[in-house]
Amino acid sequence: MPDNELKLPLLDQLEEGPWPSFVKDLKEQAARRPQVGQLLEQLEQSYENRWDYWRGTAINVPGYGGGIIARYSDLGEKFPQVAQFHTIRVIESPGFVYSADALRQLCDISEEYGAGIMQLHGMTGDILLLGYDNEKMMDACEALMDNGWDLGGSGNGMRTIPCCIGPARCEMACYDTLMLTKYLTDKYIGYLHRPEFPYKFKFKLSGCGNDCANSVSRSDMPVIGTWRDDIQVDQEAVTRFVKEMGQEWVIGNVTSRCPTRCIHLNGDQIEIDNRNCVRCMHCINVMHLALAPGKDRGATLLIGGKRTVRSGDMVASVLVPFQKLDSDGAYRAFSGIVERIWDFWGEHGNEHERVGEFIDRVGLGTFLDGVGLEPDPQMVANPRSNPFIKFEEYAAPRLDGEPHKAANVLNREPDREEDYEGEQP
Amino acid sequence: MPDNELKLPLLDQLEEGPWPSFVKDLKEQAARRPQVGQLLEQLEQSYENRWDYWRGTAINVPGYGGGIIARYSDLGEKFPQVAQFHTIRVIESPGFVYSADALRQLCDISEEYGAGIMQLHGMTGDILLLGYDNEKMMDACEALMDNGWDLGGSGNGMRTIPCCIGPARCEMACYDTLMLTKYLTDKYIGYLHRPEFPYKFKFKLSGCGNDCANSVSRSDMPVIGTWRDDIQVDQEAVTRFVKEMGQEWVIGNVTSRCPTRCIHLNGDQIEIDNRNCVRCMHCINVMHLALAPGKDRGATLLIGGKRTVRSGDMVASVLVPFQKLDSDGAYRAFSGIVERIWDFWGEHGNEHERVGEFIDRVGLGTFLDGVGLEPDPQMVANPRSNPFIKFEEYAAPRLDGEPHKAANVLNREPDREEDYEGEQP
Amino acid sequence: MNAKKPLAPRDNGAPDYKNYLHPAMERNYGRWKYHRGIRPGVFVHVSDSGESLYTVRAGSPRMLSAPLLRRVCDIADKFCQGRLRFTSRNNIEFQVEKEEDIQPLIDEIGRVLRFPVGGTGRSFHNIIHTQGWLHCNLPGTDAAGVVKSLMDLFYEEFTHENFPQRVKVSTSCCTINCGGQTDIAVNLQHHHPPAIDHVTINRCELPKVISICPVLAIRPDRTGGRDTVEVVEEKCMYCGACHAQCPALEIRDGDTDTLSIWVGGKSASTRGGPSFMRLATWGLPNNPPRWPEVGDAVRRILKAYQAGANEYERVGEWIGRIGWKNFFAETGFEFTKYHIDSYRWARTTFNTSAHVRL
Amino acid sequence: MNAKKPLAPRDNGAPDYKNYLHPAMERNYGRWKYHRGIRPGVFVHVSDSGESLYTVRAGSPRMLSAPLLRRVCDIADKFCQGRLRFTSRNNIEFQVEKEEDIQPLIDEIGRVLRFPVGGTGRSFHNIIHTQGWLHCNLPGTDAAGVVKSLMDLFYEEFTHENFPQRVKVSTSCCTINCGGQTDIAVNLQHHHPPAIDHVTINRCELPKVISICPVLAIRPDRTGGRDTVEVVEEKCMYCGACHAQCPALEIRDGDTDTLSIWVGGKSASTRGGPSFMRLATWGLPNNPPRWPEVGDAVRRILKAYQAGANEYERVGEWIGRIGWKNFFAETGFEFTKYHIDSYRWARTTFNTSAHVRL
Ligand code: SRM
Ligand code: SRM
Ligand code: SRM
Ligand code: SRM
Ligand code: SF4
Ligand code: SF4
Ligand code: SF4
Ligand code: SF4
Ligand code: SF4
Ligand code: SF4
Ligand code: SF4
Ligand code: SF4
Repeated sequence: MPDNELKLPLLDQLEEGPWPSFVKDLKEQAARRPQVGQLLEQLEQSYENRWDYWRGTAINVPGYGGGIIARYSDLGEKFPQVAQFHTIRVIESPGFVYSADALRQLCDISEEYGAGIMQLHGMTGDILLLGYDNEKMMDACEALMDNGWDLGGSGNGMRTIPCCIGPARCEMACYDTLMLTKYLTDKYIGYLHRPEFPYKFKFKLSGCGNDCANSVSRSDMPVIGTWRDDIQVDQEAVTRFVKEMGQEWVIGNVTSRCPTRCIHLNGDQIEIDNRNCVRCMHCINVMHLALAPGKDRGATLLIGGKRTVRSGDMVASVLVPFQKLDSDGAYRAFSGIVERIWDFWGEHGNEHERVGEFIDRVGLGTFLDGVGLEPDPQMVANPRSNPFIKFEEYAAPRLDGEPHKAANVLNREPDREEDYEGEQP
Repeated sequence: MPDNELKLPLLDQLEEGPWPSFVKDLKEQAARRPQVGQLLEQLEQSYENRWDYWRGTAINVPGYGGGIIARYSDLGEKFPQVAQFHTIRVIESPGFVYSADALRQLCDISEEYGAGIMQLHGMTGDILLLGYDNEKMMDACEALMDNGWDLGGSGNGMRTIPCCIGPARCEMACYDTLMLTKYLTDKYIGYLHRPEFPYKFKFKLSGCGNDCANSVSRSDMPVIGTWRDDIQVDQEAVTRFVKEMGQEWVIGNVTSRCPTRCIHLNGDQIEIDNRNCVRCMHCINVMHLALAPGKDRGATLLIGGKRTVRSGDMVASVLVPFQKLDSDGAYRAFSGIVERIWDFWGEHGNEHERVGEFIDRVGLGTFLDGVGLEPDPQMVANPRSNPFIKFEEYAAPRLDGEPHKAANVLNREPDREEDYEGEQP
Repeated sequence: MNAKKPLAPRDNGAPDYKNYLHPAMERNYGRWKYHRGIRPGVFVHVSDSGESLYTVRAGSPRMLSAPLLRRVCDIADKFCQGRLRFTSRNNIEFQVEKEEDIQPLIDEIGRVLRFPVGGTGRSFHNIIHTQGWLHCNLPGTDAAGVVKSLMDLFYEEFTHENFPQRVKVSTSCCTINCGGQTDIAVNLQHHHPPAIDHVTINRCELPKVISICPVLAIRPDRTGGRDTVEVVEEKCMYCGACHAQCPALEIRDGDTDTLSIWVGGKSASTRGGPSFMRLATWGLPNNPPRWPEVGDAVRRILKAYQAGANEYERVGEWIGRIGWKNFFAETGFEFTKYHIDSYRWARTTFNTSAHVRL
Repeated sequence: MNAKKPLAPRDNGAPDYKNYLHPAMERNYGRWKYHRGIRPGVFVHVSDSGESLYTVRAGSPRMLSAPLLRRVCDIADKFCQGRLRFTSRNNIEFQVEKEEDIQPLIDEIGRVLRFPVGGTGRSFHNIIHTQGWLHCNLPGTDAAGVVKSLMDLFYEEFTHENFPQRVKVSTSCCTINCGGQTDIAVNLQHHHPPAIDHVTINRCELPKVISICPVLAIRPDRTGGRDTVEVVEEKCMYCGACHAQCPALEIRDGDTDTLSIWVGGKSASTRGGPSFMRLATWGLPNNPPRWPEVGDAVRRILKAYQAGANEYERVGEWIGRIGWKNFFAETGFEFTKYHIDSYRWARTTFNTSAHVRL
């Protein structure tokens, strides 16, 4: 179906303007792959009616429990080429680094079996290959795997892990984000491919508090680089910087922006009360020629981030203030924590309950006990303001059954199942 | 019963030490009033057993629904003098100012009918007269009222109103706290004496943001003085102050402590971006010889403070950013708001639901509608972070019945009454 | 009730404070220009008119016998033109117009009342408190006794102004917390759910007590042929709301109740604004008549505050700056899982950032 | 399914990124010392070893056809030793070791791909987005189209660095919000409870859909002789969780759904730390293909931000300093009662102080 046969009055308007147009690109591709033309036609109809025409189902590659996002068109009769139009999620290369050849291979597979269109990358970090029907999807997966690629995550399992570029090209990196991404992905690939958690579980890895991987707000377990010795200061570079920018500018833009006011300009020298530094990165960001993270590096582990549905947005909170990540032993220690979390949440979490929601329900204190971590004041912005403490000498932690009904319960499944049973005719 | 007959080995220890001892004072009084001796003996037993021996009941003076805190002793047989030992709450003089004669009158009444002991003042602001039995209590009330005193609040009504010393002796006062206290008390004395709200309702009045009446955290409706023009600056006094304290001190202790950084020291002159000043009082407190609140004064009205039980502590939040309080008209406008709140909360509040808890249940937006106030960004620290908006074009606000079960519901009475009925044998 | 003369509502309202103002207050009402501290416990207010009013603040135990209050009145007559006032923290303020009257006044207060002069400015202010075993029906501890014990300990701190900023303390005797939201508070802590007295429980109160529980832990039940309630122990978080409603749900326990110390509360809208008190330490023995463990704990906080805070920093602001990690390190209190909030807004108390002090 | 060759789990895991690193990255891995912006879209990283690596960032629409991606690869072969990378915001980064290669590379990107170079530092960064009508089964609006429209509008802002600090924008197409927590976001807003399709609703899904509702608004019901559910409309707050679980609860409505703009989100732990996005304005028409009202609203925010923010202040930090009152005044958006939170932590969003700007 050649381009000029497509009637896309609304989408055509998205060809205009300086920003690269996906419509234009897809139209060109439509000349080669008829699915893409029908995709655009269906999209045109969505634009016209402000309505969506996709239905979802679970389709799995045998032996896998995720990685395919199946789509059937409600307009399958009208647009048979998109009656089945599935997406294959493919695990990205850590740090999103590629060789041109590797990407060309994806192009080939994508054109051989699918619509020859892809998204680099999905919000979680996967490479998304679009436009496969039930049959070709299998073949495409086969081809991908033969070439060393692997399916990404979906459903109630570990998800594909993205990371910032870290040590590969950033002077701020406090641990090797790429290596840890690969380590976690490979080690837990079974949890990714055969989902069996209460719900999805996302890691995101950032080399420092700048959080270029957006981990705190979009992952269940953010891993954020930090250091535990003193900020490295090159006082000569400080002097040069102060000379260039002026003292007032440095005070106004560096020291007075420190959240704990622990950094001071003394003439043309920087003084830092490192005991009170919260590793916020600001001074280092601004004066990166003169300041650098300390040398004893590792990461802060956080827990429980997610976005909006049901709970409202939740930002992850500190779980392990400092974790070394520079040796096999350190990796094992980290994995141990991860596995204890999965065990505990896996056993007691409700269906569809993200780990952050689980913590909301059972309480962070109970969670710490369950995963075997010591409470630390760094976990909280503030200790509690109410005296409603459930001392354990008496009552068991609120994990199953009854306690679901407590005031801080988010998901009240047991309640409602009772209701449901009770009111059946 | 003379002092030396009392056996109070534990309480005796509270006679020692430099701070004035209530035990010593009460022992002396015990020599004159036997109730006080038995009060101490019962207290000694409490100290010994870490146990309390009072039972409460509602006793009212005819025509009044509050003002008496009735106490019966569990040890009435052993200590018959305190078998009935009630407290009379008496409305304090606004600003806690008294003539010696007025207080002597209280002493007389208190000794004539009661134990001759009193507390100046209770946490809410009342004068507490202790130690009356059922009969003498009535006589005492009669005597009090004959002399112009009045009973204070208790139960589900308006409570006795305290205020800071305000214009009577404070240069910060932005409105007449004493006059408004008397106005509100007198105007609404019926609501105080004949409680008919869902629950108690407390005002506290402070002349400025220093909140010497502790209003935000301990009253349902704090009234806190403020101004809407510019801070008054006496630059000559500023110059003197800067000279005395030094520029660095002034920056470190005044300007850099401003929460919005809207005050600057320019040489030895103060500059304020009044548009961004939040009237926090800090700069004025420190430099009160040079700075003063503006001239166009009034108050910020807040709503919903209370302490711990059920809800956990709640600090009141802004309801009316600025309310003039300098004329009859302004007083009427303020009363209008108060009455609309009482009407709306009175109609829709659950029993035992403070107005802050009511707002938690129905939502502040619904509350504003109900009391006829316009939403204002000053009411919030931040607008909402979730898209879960109940647009009214469709559904009624959550006031009665069903909506009580919504997630942000605190008190779920209807639910539980159902349960209760359902499970009766 | 057998009252002889039933009272008709008289609705007198509030006393007319105008009659009770010190003459200098009356003359300069609304015209005060500035104030100045003279020495701990004494400050002067200066009016537009040039007049000065000196205030001497005397610490009071709040509970006063009539004879003692009469002695207070006598001093007011002698020095203060028959006027006096109380503060929102139960102190007594005597006011004079002449500077030379201050010392004789202070001497008389000491001699006649034995009340200390202080509690102003950067001192340890008088402690506000509640009824305790002296009069309330709900307390798990005493109030006046705890306060007396603490004020004895911090007497020097009351009569001097040696802190970075005012220190306000309160106590309460049950989890209702009639006491204030302050820099430091000593409050009661329960350790288990209420025990139910199935015999005295009152049928008519059942719906009320069931509906008051914020976590729906109370359910109707039948025991020994009577209507009563049961408490689901896993849900109950020992808040005591039911006990306040119905004495048959007894939450108190002389053997297991403890005291907790809370820090960092503030009502003033100064600087960052009001803040909640937060749990500093729990499990202190409820130890009359002197509660020495409570005194020790409060002293630890005061010492660390005095050593570490900047001028004008209230306790909570100081902790905000140094961080809770350092607060616990410097006071030596242990941070436990019970310090972590588990109630309705728990999540909003978590550290949702990578900010750590290492 | 009729797959010919069922796949055994192969569990390949993540690609070995080591094979894909640019040679200069490989050599200087972990040894980078500092970076410097060269011009918008171009920066250099300098290593301990003295080596430099120049990065040219090209804005990409994320969706790429195979032919287009092949052209990208050709450029990488020609200039970048066959290596390239993507950023966490879908940009493409081409890297060269010699400064003189930068301009020819940029020219080639413009000529062959027509991709703009920019999106670094204090620019309007590339917008991250979700599937929309192109592929998801849940969207109420499109994603790629909204983004294309906005990026056209703010093209200059992408290719220049004229803001006080980086500006990150995201869009999402349903209230699940797969999109990011960013400085500015364009998200979908429902205006009424779901409509229930009692015919297609699946018996086996009922317990699940009942249990997913966070406010217990869904109840079992029987209609027309079938098991189904009902939605208690007063309770429902239009969150769409049920729709994500079960398509028979249709929350979307082409006629009434609108778009909302959110501001002030931030993931970085810089300075005050991460923050949530907050509602700036709601009720913008869902207006394909160009959503002009959304563009206008975003521009208003950007203008006010550019005019009012200090250097290094992200959008949320700027608003934090000037206050929401001034934010609404300066953008001209109306503050409505719907801006006031009514969900679980509503109270913690109130202004619990006497701080007011008058
Ligand atoms: C007399 C009294 C008002 C009354 O009507 O009784 C009063 C009087 C003054 N207060 Fe206060 N405050 C009084 C209770 C309070 C309270 C309430 C309380 O203590 O429970 C607060 C709120 C405390 C809180 O935030 O929790 C209070 C917070 C302040 C502040 C703000 C302090 C801060 O930095 O947060 C100031 C300003 C200052 O310190 O410069 C202040 C300042 C003052 C000034 C200097 C105002 C003035 O210009 O006259 C007065 C002299 C006080 C002194 O002690 O040096 N007053 N002041 C109260 C004395 C109580 C006492 O006996 O100790
Ligand atoms: C006497 C007093 C403590 C004191 O020693 O000063 C007091 C004593 C009692 N309070 Fe209180 N409250 C007193 C001020 C407060 C305050 C502080 C304030 O008003 O500034 C609060 C916290 C602020 C607030 O209102 O939230 C307070 C919050 C409560 C509550 C919890 C209300 C709530 O919804 O959170 C109760 C329980 C109730 O109402 O059921 C309560 C109940 C009681 C009762 C009536 C106990 C009861 O239900 O039987 C106590 C009577 C004790 C007695 O034998 O006299 N009292 N109560 C204070 C009243 C004296 C006065 O009239 O001046
Ligand atoms: C390439 C990339 C990492 C990657 O693995 O892909 C990256 C790279 C750099 N980031 Fe970033 N950031 C990248 C996404 C992010 C994100 C995530 C996002 O955009 O969704 C964030 C968090 C945003 C947030 O808070 O919501 C992010 C927050 C920062 C910050 C903190 C900014 C702040 O003040 O809050 C800095 C430090 C700075 O600006 O000085 C930073 C600094 C940098 C530096 C200067 C680090 C360095 O020394 O190399 C890099 C050059 C960036 C530039 O644009 O000038 N990068 N950076 C990402 C580029 C995305 C893009 O194409 O636009
Ligand atoms: C493709 C993608 C959007 C995109 O265009 O990039 C996406 C698309 C969908 N998301 Fe998502 N999510 C995508 C990243 C996210 C993110 C962002 C992230 O991972 O950083 C989030 C927010 C972070 C989080 O996890 O909370 C996100 C939160 C959700 C949720 C809400 C989960 C929650 O508990 O809050 C759902 C609903 C669910 O799981 O039932 C969801 C569900 C979906 C589904 C599977 C809808 C459904 O249930 O059928 C969408 C499939 C669309 C399709 O046709 O491909 N998606 N989803 C992203 C995955 C691509 C990839 O694998 O790289
Ligand atoms: S998160 Fe830190 S280490 Fe990672 S790319 Fe960003 S600035 Fe570099
Ligand atoms: S990293 Fe942040 S907290 Fe630490 S000194 Fe620098 S600005 Fe201050
Ligand atoms: S609240 Fe303000 S006006 Fe009232 S006494 Fe305190 S400082 Fe003075
Ligand atoms: S009153 Fe507070 S907010 Fe206003 S200028 Fe002074 S310090 Fe700043
Ligand atoms: S705190 Fe509790 S025990 Fe103490 S007076 Fe108030 S209600 Fe009574
Ligand atoms: S103590 Fe509190 S939580 Fe426990 S049953 Fe009583 S009211 Fe409910
Ligand atoms: S935001 Fe909603 S509609 Fe958009 S991709 Fe995610 S799940 Fe689908
Ligand atoms: S839209 Fe949300 S609140 Fe409404 S019924 Fe569905 S899940 Fe419940």
